Amino acid sequence: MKSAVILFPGTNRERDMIAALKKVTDAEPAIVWHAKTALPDGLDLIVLPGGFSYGDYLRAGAISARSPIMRDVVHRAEAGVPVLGVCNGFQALCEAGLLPGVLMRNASLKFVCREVRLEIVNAQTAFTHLYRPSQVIRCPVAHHDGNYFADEATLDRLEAESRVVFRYAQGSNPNGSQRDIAGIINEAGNVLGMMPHPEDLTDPLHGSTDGLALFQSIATTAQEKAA
Amino acid sequence: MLKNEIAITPELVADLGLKPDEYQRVLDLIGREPSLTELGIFSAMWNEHCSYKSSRKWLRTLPTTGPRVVCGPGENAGIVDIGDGQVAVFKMESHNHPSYIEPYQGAATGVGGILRDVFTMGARPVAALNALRFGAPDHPRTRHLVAGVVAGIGGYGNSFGVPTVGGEVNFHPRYNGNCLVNAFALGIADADKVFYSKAEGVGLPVVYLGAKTGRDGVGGSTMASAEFADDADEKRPTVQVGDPFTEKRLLEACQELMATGAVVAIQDMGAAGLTCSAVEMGAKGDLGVRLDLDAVPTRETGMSAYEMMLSESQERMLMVLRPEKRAAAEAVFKKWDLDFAEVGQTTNDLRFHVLRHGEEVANLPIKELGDEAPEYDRPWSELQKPAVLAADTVAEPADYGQALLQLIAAPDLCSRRWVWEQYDYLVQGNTVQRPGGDAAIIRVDGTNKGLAVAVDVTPRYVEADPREGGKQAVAEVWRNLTAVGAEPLAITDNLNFGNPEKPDVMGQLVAAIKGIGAACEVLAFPVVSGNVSLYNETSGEAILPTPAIAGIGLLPDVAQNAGIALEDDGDVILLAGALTGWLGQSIYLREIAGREDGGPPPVDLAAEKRNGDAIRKLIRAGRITACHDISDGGLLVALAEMAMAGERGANIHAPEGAAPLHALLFGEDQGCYLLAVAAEEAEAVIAALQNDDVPVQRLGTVGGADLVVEGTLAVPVKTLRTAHESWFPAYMGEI
Amino acid sequence: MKARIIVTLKQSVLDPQGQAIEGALAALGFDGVGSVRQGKIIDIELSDPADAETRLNAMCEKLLANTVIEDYRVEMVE
Amino acid sequence: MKARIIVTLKQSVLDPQGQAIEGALAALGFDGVGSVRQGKIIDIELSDPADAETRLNAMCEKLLANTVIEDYRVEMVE
Ligand SMILES: Nc1ncnc2c1ncn2[C@@H]1O[C@H](COP(=O)(O)OP(=O)(O)O)[C@@H](O)[C@H]1O
Ligand SMILES: [Mg+2]
Repeated sequence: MKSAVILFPGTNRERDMIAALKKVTDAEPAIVWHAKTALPDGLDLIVLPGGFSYGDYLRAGAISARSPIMRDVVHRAEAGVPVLGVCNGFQALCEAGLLPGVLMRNASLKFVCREVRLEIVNAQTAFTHLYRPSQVIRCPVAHHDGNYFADEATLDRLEAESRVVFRYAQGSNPNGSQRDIAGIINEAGNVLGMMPHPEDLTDPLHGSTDGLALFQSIATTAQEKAA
Repeated sequence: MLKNEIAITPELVADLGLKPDEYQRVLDLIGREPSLTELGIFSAMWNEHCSYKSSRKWLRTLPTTGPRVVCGPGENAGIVDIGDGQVAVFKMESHNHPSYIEPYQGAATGVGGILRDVFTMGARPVAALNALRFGAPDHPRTRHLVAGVVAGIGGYGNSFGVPTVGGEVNFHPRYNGNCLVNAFALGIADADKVFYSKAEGVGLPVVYLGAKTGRDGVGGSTMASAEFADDADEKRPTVQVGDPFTEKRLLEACQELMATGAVVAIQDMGAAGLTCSAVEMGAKGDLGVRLDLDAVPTRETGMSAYEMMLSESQERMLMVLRPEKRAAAEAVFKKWDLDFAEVGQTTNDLRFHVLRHGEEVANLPIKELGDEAPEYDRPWSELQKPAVLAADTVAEPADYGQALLQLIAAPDLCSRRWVWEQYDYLVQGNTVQRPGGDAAIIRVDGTNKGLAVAVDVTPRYVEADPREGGKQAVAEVWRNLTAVGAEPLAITDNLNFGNPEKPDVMGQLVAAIKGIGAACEVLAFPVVSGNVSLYNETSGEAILPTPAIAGIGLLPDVAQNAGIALEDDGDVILLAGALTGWLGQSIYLREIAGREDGGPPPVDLAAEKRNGDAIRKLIRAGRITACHDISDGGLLVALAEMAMAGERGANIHAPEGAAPLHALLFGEDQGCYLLAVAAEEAEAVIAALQNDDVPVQRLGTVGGADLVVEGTLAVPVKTLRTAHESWFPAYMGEI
Repeated sequence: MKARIIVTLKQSVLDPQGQAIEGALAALGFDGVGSVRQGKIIDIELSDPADAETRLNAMCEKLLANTVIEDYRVEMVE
Repeated sequence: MKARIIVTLKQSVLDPQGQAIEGALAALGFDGVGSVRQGKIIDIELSDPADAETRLNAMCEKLLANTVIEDYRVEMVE
């Protein structure tokens, strides 16, 4: 599987992400600097990792969403290449218009780092098909702006179209996110954004390897496509 | 603009913090009256912070060498060998005063400063700790300080991308007027890619990197008063504001730059930024330095030489570069969108020349600026040892269950979850033990090794008996590292005290250093870096003496570690170490009996070492399922913490010992550990401990939903958890 | 020349910061505080006054405001 | 009644946020943008107009502005 990890100034979870990708795909992802204008060819996955791109100044993900490389990310996404945005990556995908809504400041106004119970609401996406439907895993979150907001019509539509992929299990919502939304997918099913960090749940030393299934789902989808 | 040729009056000298005899020293040294800029340079180099003039004599007595020590005190951070060609680089530093003035920015820039100390040496920061002391919870300023400091530490560290994995929080009225914010950072580097501040070579470019210079922190004294400034408002001293985004770019740029081989010497700009960094690089390398301030990138207009030399703007570095690599270096910094400016050269005349608008505003002997700094042997008084408190003079609690609940819900013992959840303790993906245990563990990236980190001091012990308290702080760190299975390697200290001009306070400092030194010696746990923060006093009242000690330990196989959580029902609970029921200065005494007296628990360093070495062996052999040392609150609190962490109960009988039951359960004896071991291993583990001369007794078993001491108390673990977890959020007004 | 851009959350959008301030003011004993909403201002200096308004509006549309949730207004200061 | 409170960073205080915005505007091709500084506004509704100005100033001093690094101004909107 050929993947690329986009690096913005202020990105800080790229190492975690690269380690997880290497573990599952046995290949080094390409690291692509935000100021570049083109991604490598033949990608099976584009990842926007977590961190504080541009310090999260102005709005989380706002400035990075307007980086030169993002034109090509949008272009590839439209062509069907899977795109995964985690945490700051999710925020940037929303700011770039690839996903609806926006991630606002946590309701507590505080940064929160904790393990939440995360429900896999849609286990039929290219990113989640190796999970069981309604499976609940313990997954860490670490963010200041994870409070998902969209208007009611958009939320209704997301739910009707099974595009809410991850939800904080009852009593586990760490940020005030509407309808407990933790991750959503685009209409075409190839762009996923999520606040929790599956990449920090991929080694027995992390306390659990429940995050691996996400990367394995992507990898097997890529293999099937190639076959 | 402040003019350089301003008259030097005694008031001005005093304003800049120089004593009359110190000023005389300046006159003798340079043989003329200094310019304003020169006076500023002296005041910066000779203040307590840079020169350690009150503490140096005593710091020299600390053990600083050992087989693993690569670089001891004197550089930006200490360095120890962790095998396989890798080194650990670490240091701790205080940002007390700025945090009291503006808690968010004060704490944030404290974190920024310590991270810079570590990555200046070529290491990538991999873990951070913070040791915090606040005033009484009901003091009007405390809540505001707690909220701001914690948010500031998180705000900086989270954005920068270093996991903040542990620390300490204490409350005591003696910190009402002076909170303490001590920040620690640990980095890892390849042993052959470490960078130092010593410049080498004449005529090489001195380059300024990072953020622009503003008036941040200039004139912490009353410098800006009307008689100097035409426009007082413009010159008002300002709070330093941290920019973790710039710092993160500075880290990445430095790492790229260091890989190019362009760097001869590097020094971050901390306190009195340009002054200290330039002087240090030159003096260490036996070179002169010439700085042209017109080339320094500034963010404000009309800055004088004085202001530029004393600015404490953050996220800046000074480097000496190989001229042939200058272009490559510049390209790296442009890529990361950081300022890059050649601001001077190294010279062979051993002088420090500073130019502004083409005029030489300072010309000083560079070595003497550091070497000739005053050093004091301040008078100090031998402090009286408090009388030992007999345990049987302290009443037994009416209800043991209630007493335990009250203790674990007390401000000093309750869960710090509210704090650490605001810190990203997972970023980088190497966190193996999170906050909440005895020490945090991070895996050394790409290896099987682990590093454990912990920070400790018990200020009430130090107050009662500074020597024992200093010893105890080192021993507790050593023990906390041991309790997770690590081999303790070395420490960094952060000595927070009051006014050293008072013999009592100086006596505390001297005795604490003696205690620290004694413990380091016996435990083979050298001091490789440190920081001293004095004058923590308000209206004549000093803080509790607080020599915070942070240590690191090595786990050759990171998977062989122990946590505090009880993991399996049926496991046997053992107590290792000698229990005497020491109630003097205990939390029980303060919270339940309402007294703060007696001497602190003595540390038997030989027993400490013997017990710890034996337990580490067992952990590494995979024979222990949980381990927790006994500290604040005593045995029962330690067991409750193990039960809460594992979300399961335990059933023990009263421990054996010569003291009354409440003293055995709540006494704070040193050198003791609670262990959980599989039932079938119990006999063998007991035998192994006995074989190593470690006192050991079987206390009971793991299981059930309650914490039970037979015949004494039975409390549901859920009830314990609720009590333990509630205080902080309730105090912060969240529930 | 100088301009001030005022970015406010749309009425329909929840404002966690505003709510928190409201709660904190009440806790401090300030009575009769109704809705509190927080927004931001961005002060910009422009070297060239030509087309300032148009350019500032473009800046808002492209970056300074997220028009999914925010409204903006451009004010010329001098 | 309604009031608007405008909180800005003091002139000499570093504004990393404003700097990042400045850089981003330049990268997006907006020329001639000099210094950018960010601040915030807080819109408050008061049920009782009596002493509004005094009370709002007190709110700023106690909570809304960090007077160590920020200045504030109170404006009555209606
Ligand atoms: N300021 C803080 N930041 C992060 N973690 C903290 C902080 N204060 C305390 N902790 C964590 O809470 C736990 C309990 O702290 P403490 O009671 O001081 O432990 P010990 O008695 O073992 O030294 C430790 O894991 C410690 O790292
Ligand atoms: Mg401990």
